[in-house]
Amino acid sequence: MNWIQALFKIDRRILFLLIAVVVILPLVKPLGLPTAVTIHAQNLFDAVDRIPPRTKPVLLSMDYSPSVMPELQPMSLAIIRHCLARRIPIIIMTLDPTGAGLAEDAIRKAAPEYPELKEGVDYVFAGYKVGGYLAMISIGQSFQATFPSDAAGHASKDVPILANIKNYDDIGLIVCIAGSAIVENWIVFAVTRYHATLGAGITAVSSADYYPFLQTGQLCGMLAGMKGGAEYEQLLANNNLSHAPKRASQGMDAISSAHILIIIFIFLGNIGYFLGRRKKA
Amino acid sequence: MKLILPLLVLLLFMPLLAFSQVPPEPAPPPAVPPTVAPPTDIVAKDTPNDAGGSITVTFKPSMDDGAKPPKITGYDVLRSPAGKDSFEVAGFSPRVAPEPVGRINDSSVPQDGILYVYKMRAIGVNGNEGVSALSNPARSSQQWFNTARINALAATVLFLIFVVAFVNRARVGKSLFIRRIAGLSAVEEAVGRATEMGRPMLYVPGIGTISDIATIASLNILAQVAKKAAEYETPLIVPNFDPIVYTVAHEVVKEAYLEVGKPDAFKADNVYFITNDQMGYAAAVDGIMVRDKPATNFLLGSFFAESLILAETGATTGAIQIAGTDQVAQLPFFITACDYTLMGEELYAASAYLAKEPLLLGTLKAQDLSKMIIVGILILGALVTLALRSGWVINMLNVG
Amino acid sequence: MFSHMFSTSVWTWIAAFLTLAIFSFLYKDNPFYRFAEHLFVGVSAGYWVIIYWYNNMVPNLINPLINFGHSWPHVSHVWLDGLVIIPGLLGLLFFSMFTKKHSYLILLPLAIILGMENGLSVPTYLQAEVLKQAQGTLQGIHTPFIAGQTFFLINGLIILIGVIATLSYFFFSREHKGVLGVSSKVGIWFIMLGFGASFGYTVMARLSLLVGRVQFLLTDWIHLIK
Amino acid sequence: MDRRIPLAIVLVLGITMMLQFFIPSRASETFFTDIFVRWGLIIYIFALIPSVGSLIRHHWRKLGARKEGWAYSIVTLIGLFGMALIGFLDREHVLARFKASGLFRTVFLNIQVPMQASMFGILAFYMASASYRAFRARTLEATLLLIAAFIVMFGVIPFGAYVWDKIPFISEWLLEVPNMAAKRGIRFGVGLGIAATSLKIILGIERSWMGGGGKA
Repeated sequence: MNWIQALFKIDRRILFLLIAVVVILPLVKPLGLPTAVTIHAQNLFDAVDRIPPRTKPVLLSMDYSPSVMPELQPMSLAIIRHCLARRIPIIIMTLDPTGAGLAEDAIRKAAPEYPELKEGVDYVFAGYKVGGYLAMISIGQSFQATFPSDAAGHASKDVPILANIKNYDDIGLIVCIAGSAIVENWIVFAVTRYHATLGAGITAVSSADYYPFLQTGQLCGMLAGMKGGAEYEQLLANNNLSHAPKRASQGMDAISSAHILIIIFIFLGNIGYFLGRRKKA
Repeated sequence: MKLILPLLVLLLFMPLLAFSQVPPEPAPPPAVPPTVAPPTDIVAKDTPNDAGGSITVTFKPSMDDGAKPPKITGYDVLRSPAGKDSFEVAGFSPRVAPEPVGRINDSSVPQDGILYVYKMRAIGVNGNEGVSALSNPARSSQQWFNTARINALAATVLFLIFVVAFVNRARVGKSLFIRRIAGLSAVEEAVGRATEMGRPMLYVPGIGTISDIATIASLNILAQVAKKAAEYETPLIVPNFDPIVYTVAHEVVKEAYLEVGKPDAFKADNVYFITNDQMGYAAAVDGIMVRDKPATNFLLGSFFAESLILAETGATTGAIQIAGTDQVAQLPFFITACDYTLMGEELYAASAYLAKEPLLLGTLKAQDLSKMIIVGILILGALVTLALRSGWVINMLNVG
Repeated sequence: MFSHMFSTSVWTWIAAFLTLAIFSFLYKDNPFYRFAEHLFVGVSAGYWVIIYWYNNMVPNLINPLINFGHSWPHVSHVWLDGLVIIPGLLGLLFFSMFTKKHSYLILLPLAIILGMENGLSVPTYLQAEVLKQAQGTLQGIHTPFIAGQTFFLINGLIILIGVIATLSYFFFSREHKGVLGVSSKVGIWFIMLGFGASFGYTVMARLSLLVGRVQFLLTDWIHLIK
Repeated sequence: MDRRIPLAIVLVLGITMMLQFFIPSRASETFFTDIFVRWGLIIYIFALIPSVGSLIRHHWRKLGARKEGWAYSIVTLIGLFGMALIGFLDREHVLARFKASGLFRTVFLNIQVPMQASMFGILAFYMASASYRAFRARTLEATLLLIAAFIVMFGVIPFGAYVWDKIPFISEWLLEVPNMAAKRGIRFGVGLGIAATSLKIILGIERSWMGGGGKA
């Protein structure tokens, strides 16, 4: 029986081709599979949404490197879009030496969608700060001393969004997006020491370590992995805040369909194996 | 360091800032924030088991520590040379409750051997604060033995005794039984197969450095494989990731050819360095697999994400693959894509097994004895925990 | 029109070409992959040479010797700066490997490295892998037992049994028969369940990296996804 | 040279380092960072020189002998020398690691990084082909492997919870209980194996790193 043998040994190139198809298709033509929003993503969304427009800014710290970009960049973009749409000022910074390029990239993508908003008034990239947690303490002491100028070199006192920030008290919410333990530093120094409010976006692999902090309320909300990014995008769309392409949702579609394809293949392989064995016996 | 000093000074002036923000009109009396209770029982002690420069401060938390909503954010630790009143902030501790005692290491002690005193300041949510009484004076010093590592020392000495004892038993000629390890019995067969087919063998020592013992184990196995390759005159390709591993691999293979009396058959060009880049190395080894079509691939050593790239490419070329690593996370990939997989410890046992050298086998016995002791400790510890509700076995295993 | 559909940056084109060249290996080995692979090896080897040169060689060997006595913050340690000449000279011995008669000289720098590394690993691994793991296993029973969490206590006990069974699989000095045969069999079951789970979990991480690459091709290079 | 000299060095340094682990004093720390770490780095760098030399020689010979694929060797050599040359000339940009400018970084980001990322991407395909080929219920062990992988793959995607809402829970349990037990058990053996191998080298029982001449 030829078709049994065919099931048993499908050429791996056919497998590869199908994987490529199920990964590419959802990216080009989004399936729009529904994303169940977790309570932690909802909480983070609410924390941002509660900030009154044109008041205290959100401080977004993009503390990651390009290697985890597929998982985390959509989260940063979603937060930026949320702030811009709601007219909540947003200050972006990074504590990762390779994060500057990613931050600039995110602004370059999101800002043109809101042509009426101005750099320096509604959003700004403050730049990279060396020193990890020392920089966090330093912001608590004096934001102006920590960031004497923005990344483009304008003196902070001349940048409207930065001019009146003295320390964490003038910040509505901190959101840290990271793939490493730096989130824990934010919790210890910004939250415990300076009682700032903190939300986080974390890679799927490390997210398990942070659930305890959600219980204690030290994190007001959390996005976990590409799925977390997809949830936030879903919330933006549900609230009619942004209809920009949902990168993480598309990515999740691609990942889900690839998983299902692999599962189907394992299934086919086993059916082929059993039928083939029965025939031999 | 240069950053910290001004920060500390700034921190000292923080209370002043609180004053400067007093509203212009006189506040109504009930609005005056109640003071927060200070922490008590501040005890300073030299931090044990360190290189000096550090004093450990313990304290009983403020009465307001456990309040809900929180009344305090944490505690500042202030230090001054004893007898002087020049306190500076030396550290910060978050809230302690429900723990009965707080502990913080001040590792910025300026000088060993000088007496310092400490006090602590509870920082209220509203900027008010409660300052404790002074601690006892204490001085920091360095130690010459880490008492927190006594159990590690005991384990090391015990293990050393086991190894030496079993090696001596082997030396006087007591025979030591070692069970069959599937992947290793296959080595001979794999070499023979490559020879029959007239195709080369590929030996990939992984992307570890020489400080990874898996790499050393791999080089030990390479010595055995190279000898067989030299005997049968089967070409042996050894691409390298790490420079030092390359130099050793080169020596090992060269000596193997020398030992079987065929120094001229050694081709230096077959043992070479590729690149110190994980994926660059993987790309190049993939290239060797599909172009030189080795009949046997050895993937032994320290492997990371590239494990499956190499193993899966090798599987499609039809080579027999013998893999082994101590990177537990990569074992699932080797198991699925290779013919034989040496898991963790089996990799270390391999060179002893292949060399059939009684002295080398001795340590395997020492390892087995140690495993029996571990099993004993685990069972005993579980019984003590469940029967006595006691954690003393757990505490015994505490390491510093 | 072109700039609507494609990137106009030469570097993006290069990156896209190399990405496709690497992926072409999935079909079969071909000149594009071979080109990319050889370029990868050359460029990355050059990259690491430069990184090691500036980050290790210059600060650790060259600067201490050039600015002898000035580079070290603690005056009492100046002699340590001078000592770097020793590993420097030992390092030169690596060149002996290309000689026929004196190649044994590389054993000297190797002996230094191996002596230090192996000495370090004996107590470190006994502490980190043996004592710590034993403690963790027992802690997994103790904590839920004290807190009265039955589900976690059962998990802790299953882990204990699994650890002992797995350990018995690695018992070399006896045939796996009798009690040892049974426990090593159970050990293998645990290993297989664990490896399967770990394999399944990794699929997600690898797929998200692939998604990232495809998104690069379809947004930065071809402007197909808006 | 007497073979006993390197053996003696290994023995003395090995025991010194073992003792260092238990001595927290300042002198011991200085020894660790300023001699152990630093000397290791310097020796490492010197090993890189003959290593890259061997890479160059490998491709140079291919080129000289016009062996199959010699043209590709030119690519490797150009890449190697080109990158090194840019690095030496563009010293400032290499050192200013936090700026995304300069030719050295541009080449790194647009040649090396995309290829690294693509190799990682290839992994996703290989996970699929490896699981298709290997996850067959041939034996009890293979079946366990298959079932665990199956459940966890279902558990991590949203679809899994639609099929049966207990799946994410079971997949987490598999990762946290049997997976943890197996890894711990293996790591005990690894720890002991590492300590044993190190001791064998320090005590001079295992000498294959010295080549054949080091026979016990």
